[in-house]
Amino acid sequence: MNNRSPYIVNAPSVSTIMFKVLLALIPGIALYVYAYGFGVLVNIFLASLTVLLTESTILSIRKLPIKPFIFDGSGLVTAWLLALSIPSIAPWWIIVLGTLLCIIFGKHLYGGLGYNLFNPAMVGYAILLISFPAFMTHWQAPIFLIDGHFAWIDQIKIIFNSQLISKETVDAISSATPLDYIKTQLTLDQPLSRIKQDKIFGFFGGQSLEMINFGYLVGGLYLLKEKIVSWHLPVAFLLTLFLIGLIFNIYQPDTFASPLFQIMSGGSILCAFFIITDPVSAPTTPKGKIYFGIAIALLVFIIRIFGGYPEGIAFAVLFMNICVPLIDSLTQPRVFGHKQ
Amino acid sequence: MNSIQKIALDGFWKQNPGVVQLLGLCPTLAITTSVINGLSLGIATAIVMALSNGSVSPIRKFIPIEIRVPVFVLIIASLVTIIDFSIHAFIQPLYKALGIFIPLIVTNCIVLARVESFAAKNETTPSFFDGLFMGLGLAMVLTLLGGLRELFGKGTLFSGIDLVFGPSANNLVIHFFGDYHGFLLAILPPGAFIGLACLIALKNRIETNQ
Amino acid sequence: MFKDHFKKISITATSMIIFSFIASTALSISYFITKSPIDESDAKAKKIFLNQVISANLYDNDLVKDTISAEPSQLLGNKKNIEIYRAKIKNKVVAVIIESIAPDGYSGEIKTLVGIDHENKVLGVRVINHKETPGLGDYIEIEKSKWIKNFDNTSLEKITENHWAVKKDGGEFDYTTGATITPRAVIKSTYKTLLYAKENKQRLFAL
Amino acid sequence: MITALLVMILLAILLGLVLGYSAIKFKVDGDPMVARIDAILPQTQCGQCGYPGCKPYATAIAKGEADINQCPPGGDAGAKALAELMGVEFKPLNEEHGIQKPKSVALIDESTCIGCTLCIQACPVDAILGAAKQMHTIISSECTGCELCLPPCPVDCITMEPILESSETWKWKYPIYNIEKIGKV
Amino acid sequence: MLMQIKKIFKFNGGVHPDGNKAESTHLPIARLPIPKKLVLPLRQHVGNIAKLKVKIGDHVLKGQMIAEADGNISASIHAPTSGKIIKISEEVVPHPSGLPDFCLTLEPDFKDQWIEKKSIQWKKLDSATLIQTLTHSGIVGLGGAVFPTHMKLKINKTQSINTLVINAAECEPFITCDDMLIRERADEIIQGALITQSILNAKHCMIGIEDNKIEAFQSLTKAAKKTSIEIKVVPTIYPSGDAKRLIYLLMGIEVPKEKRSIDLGIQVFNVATVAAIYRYIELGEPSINRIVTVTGNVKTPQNYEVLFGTPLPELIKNADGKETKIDKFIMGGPMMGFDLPSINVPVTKAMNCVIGSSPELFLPPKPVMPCIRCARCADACPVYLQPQELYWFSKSSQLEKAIDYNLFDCIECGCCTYVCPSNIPLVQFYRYAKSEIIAEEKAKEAANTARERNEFRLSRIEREKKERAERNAQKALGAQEKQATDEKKLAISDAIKRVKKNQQENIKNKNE
Repeated sequence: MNNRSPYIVNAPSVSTIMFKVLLALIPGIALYVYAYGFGVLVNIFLASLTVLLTESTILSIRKLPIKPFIFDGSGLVTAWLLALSIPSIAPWWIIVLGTLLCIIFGKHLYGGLGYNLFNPAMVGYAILLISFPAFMTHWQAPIFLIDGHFAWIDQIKIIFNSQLISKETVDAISSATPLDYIKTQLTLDQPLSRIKQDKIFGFFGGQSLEMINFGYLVGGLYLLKEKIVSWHLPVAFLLTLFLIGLIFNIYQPDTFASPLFQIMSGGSILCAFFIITDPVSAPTTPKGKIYFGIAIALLVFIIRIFGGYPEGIAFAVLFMNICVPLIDSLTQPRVFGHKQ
Repeated sequence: MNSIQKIALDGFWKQNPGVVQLLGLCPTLAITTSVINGLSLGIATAIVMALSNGSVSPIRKFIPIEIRVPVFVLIIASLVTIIDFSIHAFIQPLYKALGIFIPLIVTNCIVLARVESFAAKNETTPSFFDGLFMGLGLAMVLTLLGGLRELFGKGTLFSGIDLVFGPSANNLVIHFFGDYHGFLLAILPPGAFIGLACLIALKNRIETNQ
Repeated sequence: MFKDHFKKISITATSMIIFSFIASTALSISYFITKSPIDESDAKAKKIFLNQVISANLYDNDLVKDTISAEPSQLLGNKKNIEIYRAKIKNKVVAVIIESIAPDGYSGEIKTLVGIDHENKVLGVRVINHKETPGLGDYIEIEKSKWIKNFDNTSLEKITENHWAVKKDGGEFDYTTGATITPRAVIKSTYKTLLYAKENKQRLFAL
Repeated sequence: MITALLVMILLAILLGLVLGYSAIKFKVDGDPMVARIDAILPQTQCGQCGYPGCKPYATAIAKGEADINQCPPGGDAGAKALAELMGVEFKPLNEEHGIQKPKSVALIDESTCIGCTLCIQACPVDAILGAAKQMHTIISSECTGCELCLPPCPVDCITMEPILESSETWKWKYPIYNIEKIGKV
Repeated sequence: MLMQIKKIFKFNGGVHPDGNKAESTHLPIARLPIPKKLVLPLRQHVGNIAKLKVKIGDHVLKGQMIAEADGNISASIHAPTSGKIIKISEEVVPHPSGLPDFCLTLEPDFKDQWIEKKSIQWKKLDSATLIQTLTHSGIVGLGGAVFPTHMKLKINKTQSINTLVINAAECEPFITCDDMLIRERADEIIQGALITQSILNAKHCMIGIEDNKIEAFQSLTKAAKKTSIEIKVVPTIYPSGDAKRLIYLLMGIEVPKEKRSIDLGIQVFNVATVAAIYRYIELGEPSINRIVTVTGNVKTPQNYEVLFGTPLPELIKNADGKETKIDKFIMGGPMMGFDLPSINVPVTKAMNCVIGSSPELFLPPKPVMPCIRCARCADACPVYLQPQELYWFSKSSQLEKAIDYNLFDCIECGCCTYVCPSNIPLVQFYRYAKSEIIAEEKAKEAANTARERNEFRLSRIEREKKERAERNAQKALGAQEKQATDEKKLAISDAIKRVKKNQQENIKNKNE
């Protein structure tokens, strides 16, 4: 007998939620293409294809129904996030391998959708960064900063066959990211004010990068409006990052960049609205979400300033993912009728 | 099945310290960056285990129960120190490669665990073989894991063999891929965890299929 | 009652003593047996390492034992006295090996050995230890890349001050894309070591 | 060399004294383990495990004389709980000791009973009422379903009746739905 | 909209399902004719099953007690009309288990002859007497909880009741029986409330009503004009009709865990219950009927005044049920109700609503996806639980953890399932875990009793053995004379030994 009360429901389905997340990524991606060319689209395409193939293979091995789990869209969200996190001129096998690792190690080894302890996209990103640091820190410069002629076919060539391209061509279209550049230049004892006069810097963060981050911000606000993410995580994360940036900036303005720079460069906005808000690997309690956001922001800042890599979001998120069960159990809200 | 065979089966498969008891994780994870490293430390551990089990068992009845652990540790520590001296003296390059992990065999749970759970209760011969086979079981896992990590991480096998057999052995190193980018994760500590997990999964898979 | 306890405690204490005595004896014996092989092999290992910086056919003395001490110096980056190895032919100093510290690697200090001959020419540079990001900054190790051999045969005369830098900064030295901090640090410290050798030439190459 | 030896011996004396003293001082009396094992056992007192009751079986487990999978009424679930408590690996029920049956109570066919009192002597929980030459009856709420009263009965008037689900003992069932393989542990 | 009188305290979560109430409110309450037979379950309340007072063949009058409350937590059953008892048997009752329970079958004689009705002069009697009288009224909580009403009126000497809350919130979709009752019989409710207030000796009385019941509010206000009863409007949010939620909405007081509202001087009664109290005290009519909403896939959704025991098909026939479209009937609302095991069940005291369900009305459940921990359920939970954690523990049968996460605070309101994107039947898992825990506790208790009894037996045997040994020793002194008897004894002890041996062998045989 099917004693299934309540008989009525009113909830968006998992796939609706996931596809809204994908929709929210589109402004950011559009600006990305505008500023950097088609490389990122190639990566997104490769990642999506890999996800669909890998996931259906694994699902059939696990003897689970393929259709509902493919169309839940969670795999695509992972794939897109990873594609947006890696350099757009990384060789094609980087994104394919990364997506494979995301789906196998980040997701299905833990039991698939809903069971993964870690954010799958960040698992893939961290493995790639650790394993292939040279490729993974090798970023393309915005189109309008590239001297001479930039042909988008060059981008595709680099992605698909790096050996055909001379080192000079690669050097010509690549540049350091603002975070990396600051870190590098600071070792040459240059004051920040001079470093920031470089052409790669924009108004808040990196030239073009800040524009893309603005695109992500628009998408993030859409998710907030649609109640797909709760305000706790992004607000806690961005506010903490801003405050700690502000404190250090006031303390030593020539060494520590402005708080707005911290927020508008690297992957801060993407992280705030799309990465740490992955419900499966984030805390569920309101208080827990706030602590989670704060802790990640602090870790990101520490890794950016003192760590061995220019950007620390992946490590910060993965580290805090481990703490989620603890955070959740320590931040249980007071149940109705229980003592304060 | 006679008892020595049973002990061997326990050591290599059923109660394998590396993938079943999960003892001795510190060297398992830290040293297995290549086949040679894994194998050498594994053999060193096996020798220590065989000797410590073999020497504790005959005197087990003379050790007062309340100080058995300190005495066991004392015996193990002495054996390890002697082996440490020997490797340092006669296979210096290997000593450099294994570094701190030789003295750390002392704190390796697997040694004390076998002494406490087997040698303290059994006759000398089986105890000796228990230590030996448990140690070799661990050495097997260390070698496998080292092989996995070396293969994925560097695309080679038996690199560093010259540390043991001298520079002339260098042509024994097997290179699998011409132009391999290297998969650093496998060599770095996280790779050890993932590799070990894969071995354990493999073992469980074989067991459930039987 | 008290007697029983005393007996028990003294039994444990005595057996403890006996076991430690046996263990100590075993240890001392093996110590004495292995002492001289250990010293020998240590020296041999050190020599092999030093020979990477100055090849063995360039000298005829016992390099490992022929050292002079150097005070802390800005140029070497050392904070304690260090030893400088001297290579001699027929009792004449032909080259020195100086340990140099580059304080400004990506993740902390990089320690190198720099071999310099009496004409102030670099014979070889090797990295002793560093904490650079694996896969990114660790190509300064000879096992990973031949980059460090770029320093062979360089000197203050051959490369002017401004060219002791990576190509990106307008210098002579190549580097791997993406990671410039590490080579910068090594180049700078090698350069400073050369300066040190030049300034202290009298002392280093005196008999 | 001498210093090394001296240090070792001094250390040995010190450790020996401290350890010898603490062995006397902190000696643990009794075995709380037996009570904890006994709490898991179903208390049917049926003796199928080979021991004369649940407590003796618990004692045997605590001493390591008996295995954890000898209790049919406790079933696999009981063996699992014991395995967890003892920190050993779970083993399925040893069928030498019987199989798990649905929970039942004994019922005396009052027309056949001759009042011999043999079943009263066999009942481990005094759940049978009656006196010599009088008809006996079972307090079914106290009956553990151990079946010990069956063999002594000379006229075979006792039967085991499984407890059927009634509106009082009814439970909500484990929900099983499609897609996810729920219920597969 | 209605005037807001005082501040309302909003609880966490809650949901706003479509009311679907208009369908069944455009027709007045209809009275169902007496059916051909009435099936009366003896357990229509929480607590002990009622004790039979009649036998087959007895002729009973309307309102005559046919089964008496057994103990305090129990309620009597009265004959809904006059007629003959024809059967005492196990019949399927409206319960989620679908298991049969003891029922009386009454064949009406269609004379509908009342037993002598006695009204009670409640103003002249003290509370204790009134409560004693109410024990025989058969009145139970008609909101659905069916807890015997006289028990809720009993209070300790030390307690004093400050506020009587009358629950008119009726937040479940589809159900309108209370709404219609208020609209048509507001006077009875107000009178009942006054009686209840006086029994409880409560200082205040307030009625909480949702702001979507405008007509009901108006008729209540009219009826309560000359009384001190305060009528408070609460926002329409599910589950505002839950007693503890309603108390919070009205007064901002959280009833602490493991305490009842009565401990805080607050008692809550459903409107229909106080109306029943009024009818019993003032008119002498015991609890024999109730208002039932018949809605969903029936032609004329409407509220009916139905005699207890009326077979459901009679009721559906009157609502012109189109049975082709209906695949099953649901008792209660769509949030907390359950599938009736069969249409052939009687109307009971708990039945406030029957919904003719069809796959179009309530869509078949969508495929269950894994929980993605989105915590929408936690946002919707009116108790502020963490449903996703409880689900995890219930699903994996980690019952102790579930208790730690306050499983037993769950009121099974269904808000979590209502908002779950993965379509997980969360409440079902909680029900499973709860009944599993309760069963385990019962088993544990039984095991403890068995252990004690076994230990007692062993010590008795030990004692007897000792006594016998002592006796034997004494007898041995003057033994020679009684050799003959000794021989007899020997024979007996031999016999006992044989029996024991037999036993052991039997055990051994069984083990082998």
